[in-house]
Amino acid sequence: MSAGNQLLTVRNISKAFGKAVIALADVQFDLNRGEIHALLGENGAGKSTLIKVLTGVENKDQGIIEMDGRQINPRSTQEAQNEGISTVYQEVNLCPNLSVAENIYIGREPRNRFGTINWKKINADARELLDKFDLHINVTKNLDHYSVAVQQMVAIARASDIDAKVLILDEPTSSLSSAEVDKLFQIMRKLREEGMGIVFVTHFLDQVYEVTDRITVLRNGKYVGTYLTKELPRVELVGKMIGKDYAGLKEAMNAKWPEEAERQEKETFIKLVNVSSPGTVKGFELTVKMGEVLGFSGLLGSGRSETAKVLFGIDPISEGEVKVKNEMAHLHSPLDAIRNGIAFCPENRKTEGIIGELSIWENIILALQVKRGIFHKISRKEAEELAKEYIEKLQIKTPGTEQLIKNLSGGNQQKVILARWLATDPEFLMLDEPTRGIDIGTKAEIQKIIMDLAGRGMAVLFISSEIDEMLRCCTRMIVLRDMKQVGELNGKEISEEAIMRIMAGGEAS
Amino acid sequence: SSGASSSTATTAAPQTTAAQAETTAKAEETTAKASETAGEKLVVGFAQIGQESGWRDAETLSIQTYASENGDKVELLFADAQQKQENQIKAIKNFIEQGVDVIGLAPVVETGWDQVFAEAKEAGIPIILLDRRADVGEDLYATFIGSDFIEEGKMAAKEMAKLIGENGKIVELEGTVGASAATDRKTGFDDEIKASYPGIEIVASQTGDFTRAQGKEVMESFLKSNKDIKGVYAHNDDMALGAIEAIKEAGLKPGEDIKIVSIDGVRGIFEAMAAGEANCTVECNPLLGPLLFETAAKLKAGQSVDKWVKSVDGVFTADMAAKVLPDRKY
Amino acid sequence: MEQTGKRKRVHINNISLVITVVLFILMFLFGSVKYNNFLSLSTFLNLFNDNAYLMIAAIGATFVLISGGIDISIASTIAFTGVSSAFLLERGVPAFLVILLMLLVGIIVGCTQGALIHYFKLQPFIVTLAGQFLMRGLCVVISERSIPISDPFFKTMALGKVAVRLGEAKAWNGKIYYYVFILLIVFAAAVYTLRYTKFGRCLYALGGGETSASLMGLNVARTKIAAYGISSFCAALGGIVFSFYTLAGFGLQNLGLELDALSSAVIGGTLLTGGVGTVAGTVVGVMIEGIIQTIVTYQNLNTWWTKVTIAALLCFFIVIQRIIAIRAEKSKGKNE
Amino acid sequence: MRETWNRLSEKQYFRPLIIFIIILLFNGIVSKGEFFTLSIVDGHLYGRIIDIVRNGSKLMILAGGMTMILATGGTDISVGSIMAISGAIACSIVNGNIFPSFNGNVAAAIILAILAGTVSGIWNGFLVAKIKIQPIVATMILMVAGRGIAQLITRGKIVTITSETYYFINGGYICGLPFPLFIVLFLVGFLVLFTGRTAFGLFLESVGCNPTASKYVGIKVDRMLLAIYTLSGAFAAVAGLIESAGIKGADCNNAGLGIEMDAILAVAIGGTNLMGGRFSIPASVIGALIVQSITTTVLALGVPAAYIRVLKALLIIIICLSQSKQFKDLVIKRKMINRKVVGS
Ligand SMILES: Nc1ncnc2c1ncn2[C@@H]1O[C@H](COP(=O)(O)OP(=O)(O)OP(=O)(O)O)[C@@H](O)[C@H]1O
Ligand SMILES: Nc1ncnc2c1ncn2[C@@H]1O[C@H](COP(=O)(O)OP(=O)(O)OP(=O)(O)O)[C@@H](O)[C@H]1O
Ligand SMILES: [Mg+2]
Ligand SMILES: [Mg+2]
Repeated sequence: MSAGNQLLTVRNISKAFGKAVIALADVQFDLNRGEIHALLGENGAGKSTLIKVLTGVENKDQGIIEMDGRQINPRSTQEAQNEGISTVYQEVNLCPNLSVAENIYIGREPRNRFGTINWKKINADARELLDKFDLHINVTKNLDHYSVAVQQMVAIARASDIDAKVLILDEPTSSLSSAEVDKLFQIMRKLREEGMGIVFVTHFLDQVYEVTDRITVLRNGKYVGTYLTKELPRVELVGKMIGKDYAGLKEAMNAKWPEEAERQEKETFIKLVNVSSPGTVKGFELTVKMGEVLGFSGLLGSGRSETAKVLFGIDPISEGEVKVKNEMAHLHSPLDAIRNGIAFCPENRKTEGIIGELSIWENIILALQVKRGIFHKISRKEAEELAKEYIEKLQIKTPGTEQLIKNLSGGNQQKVILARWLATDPEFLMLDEPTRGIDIGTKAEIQKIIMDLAGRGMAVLFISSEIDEMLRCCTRMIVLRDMKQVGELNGKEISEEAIMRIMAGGEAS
Repeated sequence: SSGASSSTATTAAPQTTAAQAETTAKAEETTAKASETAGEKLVVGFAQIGQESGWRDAETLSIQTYASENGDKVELLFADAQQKQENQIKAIKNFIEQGVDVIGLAPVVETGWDQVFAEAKEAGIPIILLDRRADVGEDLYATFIGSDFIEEGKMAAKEMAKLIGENGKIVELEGTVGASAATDRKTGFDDEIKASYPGIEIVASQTGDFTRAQGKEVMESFLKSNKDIKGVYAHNDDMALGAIEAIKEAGLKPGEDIKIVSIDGVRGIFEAMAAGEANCTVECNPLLGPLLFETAAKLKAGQSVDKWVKSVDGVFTADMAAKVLPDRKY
Repeated sequence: MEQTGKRKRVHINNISLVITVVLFILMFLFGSVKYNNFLSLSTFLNLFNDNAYLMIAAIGATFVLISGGIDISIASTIAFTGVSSAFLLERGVPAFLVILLMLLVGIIVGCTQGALIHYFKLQPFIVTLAGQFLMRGLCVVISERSIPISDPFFKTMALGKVAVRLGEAKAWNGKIYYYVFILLIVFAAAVYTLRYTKFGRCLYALGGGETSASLMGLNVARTKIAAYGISSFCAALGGIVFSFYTLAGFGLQNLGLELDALSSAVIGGTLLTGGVGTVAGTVVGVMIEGIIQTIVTYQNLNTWWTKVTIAALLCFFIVIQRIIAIRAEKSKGKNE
Repeated sequence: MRETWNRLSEKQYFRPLIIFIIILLFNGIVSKGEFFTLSIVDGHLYGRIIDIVRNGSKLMILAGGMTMILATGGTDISVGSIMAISGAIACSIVNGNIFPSFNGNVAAAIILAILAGTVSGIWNGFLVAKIKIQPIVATMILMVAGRGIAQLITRGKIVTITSETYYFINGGYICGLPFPLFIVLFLVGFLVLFTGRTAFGLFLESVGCNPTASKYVGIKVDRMLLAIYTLSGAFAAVAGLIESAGIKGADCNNAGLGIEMDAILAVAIGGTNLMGGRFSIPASVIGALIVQSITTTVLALGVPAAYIRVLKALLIIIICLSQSKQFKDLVIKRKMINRKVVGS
């Protein structure tokens, strides 16, 4: 590595939040021109914090940042941008009340001759830019019309279009499906060719090996090392990330359903007949049985999340009927659904999941408290116990139960939301992208939990853009397209090709 | 706009003092005549300030009652501006739009009427100011009916001096800061005390916003920071009523230990005076309805009226209270 | 395909404004049918003549509302400007200097409030409440009495008007006072700023989410402080227009006007949570409050019915508007 | 000892409490102790502290209800008008002007007045929760209408009443302490218990932080809103009773005029974020005491009437700045720089 090629160097960065949390301790990092550099580590390892410190969102306690050999000290994203660092943060940080096009160009709007904003050009440019990502959406619509995945693509498009020397992507792929990821990689490679340095955070090791040149690993806020991707075998990488042997994890990751998966027919938990909801699903038929893990797959915007929302009483059912355990059920509100034993872990963690200003324990007990009713307050002691139990079970990294959830790392927030629903002890658990942003170790853990629960008779609906994960867990798979069911696969029939075939061709099984 | 340029000049205080209220009967004759000549009803648009006090309500009631009792001769268009000059201006504009014969106005503020008065003048509609003055050129309005706040303050000062024997400490409860009634009643009172009664000292003066609740709260504070207060002067009766409560709570006797003088003459203070808890009120007569319509009729008939039609005010003391109480209309 | 999508957006984005305008027209018609002399050009033009200052101030307040804040100091700023310009004019300071000075004071007051809110993370409501007390307090400190203005320039602006004749009948005649043109300029400038400048768009982004806006690299501090600056500036300008209107300065003027401005903005489709709103909506909102006031005056009510009627009309209006909007949102979902 | 101190200092009401104490001490020093003197007059305690408590009782009650509403990110600016309605109804009944069948029954008056407040609250809640009108505008409707309604009840007059029983609501004493204090303790105690002992408080904070997520965990946001606006209305009615009992009559024009701003101010000084989220009712109540004591201070200092507002504005800013973390950081930094300069 020639020193002249160095674009960004970071030395001895430390950052603590209060006394209890040392997010970064003496971390170093360097980025070359024309490379894609993976920044890896478990949930809460300090990746996002490092990025925030680099871009001036958080003040560092100590350390030096150099750009092109010149010391910089950005105090806001704006200053970082001026220094040539463009960033996509972990949580989608765009303005839902503005149009897609505007979100891409705000702050650097093209002007016309009179110095006023050229809206025609903005829209045209945005359309062109998103075409490159194969995203054909109406750019004049407000951003909040679209799902997280689309929003994430928009954020990436925005950052990649900013004229910068360094592009930082903090878990950009966490809710993208493989097609979109491929598109993203194409673009990243192109930018690399143009000499840009890219920092890439992800929990998907496949992706690391697919695009990155070098890897820096953090663990518990400490610098572990920097390696050439080619020279670091996967097993070793994981070892460095989790700080212990890979073998056990491997076992967990490969957990499969026990062979007698020829499991006997169980009773039906919920049955939808010809259910429609205004503006979303139409004429939906679905049966979910106890003890099965049902997967929904489909492309972006195919209606997976929408269907789950209808099932949970968030979107109103205008037609059709729902039976829970063979009895008519009226799912007018989430409370009805919860009372019927349904739980739903929504896909948009920031807006639909976390209650940011509340502590971890409050976030965990919230759904259970709702289920029990307002007058049966969960005692502080019980809450504490519950919280501790799940912190341990899901390995939530936090200094204590009192920590505000907004101060947790993204992956850990996701775990808290998961804990919230597991705590309600549901009969039917709906998980929309539950592993979004979760590290491999915990992911395996969650898979195990899901299978475990299903094994004990719980019905699970699993929605994930990560097909591998779905293949591993699901006992049945329903493929959606345009808010409609277009195919169903059972047990052994489930395979990537089969799903792809249905998604593409519409050949129902 | 030449007329308005003289607006800063002092408004001449007309000398005429006619006890108009007594001539109501005559006025009604005039009204009748006027409507005969025109062959139609006398239409008066009246823009009232709002309902900030019992006094104001009494005035409103007097106007409305007169109009409804004489429904065959007069028609009243009434607008409540809710203490906003803007609303009054809007109301006057609407009256002009509707083509009333005469506009009556109790201005919220003294200033700011040039534009709309000019519009009324253009439309040939005379304006009668009621109970408060407007700071405009004399050519822009027809007449002012009402009393003089400064004079009221002076009268109150004299009464206070009589009550406490021309020396001792007194406190003053001011009206809403900036309101002309408050400013003038303070000026009148303070000047008179300073000029004529060197033995009296105003030890504290604070706003009670013309309300009972605040009057009480402020008096509570006065009682604690000042020992041996001899008298309270309140810019209106409501504050005085509040002060009475505060005095009682302090274990003192209002009306005896501490003398109470206020202005307006609402029913509540007469009751208090009858009970010996208040001493004196300077009445500011709100029953201006008849006078208003009678003047309006004159104006419509093209007769000349004085620039200042004084209403009859009077001083009521505790010994008169019980006698007049049954006749009090407001 | 693209085309239809675009047209639909225009339609849907402005639906609340459209509803508001339609309801305004209905109210106007209602008044015209019910009352004699109501239907006339001057009734309509007087909405502007009499509310110009409020519209200007409300336009300014809309900026703050869009940014996700709130400004309840505008009414006192109007009063303060009125009093201090009258005070200065009385002492012979030239009119243009007074106006300039007042606008400057407006900007300074606004920016100070904005800076306190931004840098010390104080709550906008409280800071502007303190601002409200302060400005009102200063009014009476300057003068407890109302001060008349006799400056020739102010007089010209106050009394000068353009006659508008659209026909022979009296109903087709009306007039526009000169100062209404200030409103037009402010309105045009505000529309331009919000729609076609970087600052305007930053304002919306800020209202959409402060963290997001700052993470997108927008200058939150400047935008926020400027928003309050503009609000107070407009209030100061509104104050000057108000002193044209009344030719006086008085400290108790316009009590509670901030609520009128706020509610006008909300009626016009601004969300108090920030990020959504237009100045056109705000202006229509003020017109609606104006027409309600006019109807109430024509109705010739007993005093204590006045407030109830105003509230009832307001309530009727807002509820109808909301119900139609909810319907529209639902059917929008269906059509797609 | 140290630990209790630490735990105490973490509470939301800690800072407001300190500020309140400072204000009291300031007054005590300026008045050379007169401020704290308590004497016994007619068998009850008498002094400025008692005044603060009694005059502040309305505000404390309102602040209690308002806190919950602000915690959800809403506002209720109709409380002043509801006070007017409640006072008007109660006094008119005691006076026999309306419902003559009740024969001036004080109990009936109180019950009906509170009922009216509750209905007003339900109306507000309905507009906010069901029709989804923005709170400030929704409650503005009643703010404007309320005074009109109150005037309709009293026919626009100030209704003066004579009823020792009714006077007791404001002027009464139990064990030498003013009766309003007990009302405050009862109502605020109820709120504190209700929000603390049930999950209501947790749900409120949740709704205030993130309404969408709260809906997704099954909280009935609409019902919560309806409940708190109703409570606020009922509380305002009680405050209205206290006010009218204090002036021995119903003054529809002025009862509770502008008190909504003071209530919001009290909550903000108590440290609750007006945009919603964490709240503390005790802190708001102390905030109310602070607001009241500012008035008392201004009166005790004998500030000329014209300067009151200016002084209040400055005090508010100072109090808020003293609670701002950013401001403290700035001051500390300054001090350190100064020290360095001095040191070198
Ligand atoms: N504002 C904050 N206050 C307190 N602790 C914080 C704050 N922000 C981050 N932390 C803590 O710092 C640690 C590092 O967090 P960070 O977000 O950098 O993790 P990460 O590596 O990005 O994890 P993930 O993969 O889950 O996104 C975590 O333990 C987190 O709880
Ligand atoms: N081309 C598109 N790509 C993505 N989303 C789209 C597209 N067109 C429309 N949408 C909108 O995005 C929303 C996403 O729906 P939903 O969340 O149910 O999809 P999903 O299958 O869960 O996909 P995702 O992976 O995006 O979560 C829908 O409301 C849809 O209208
Ligand atoms: Mg992270
Ligand atoms: Mg989805």
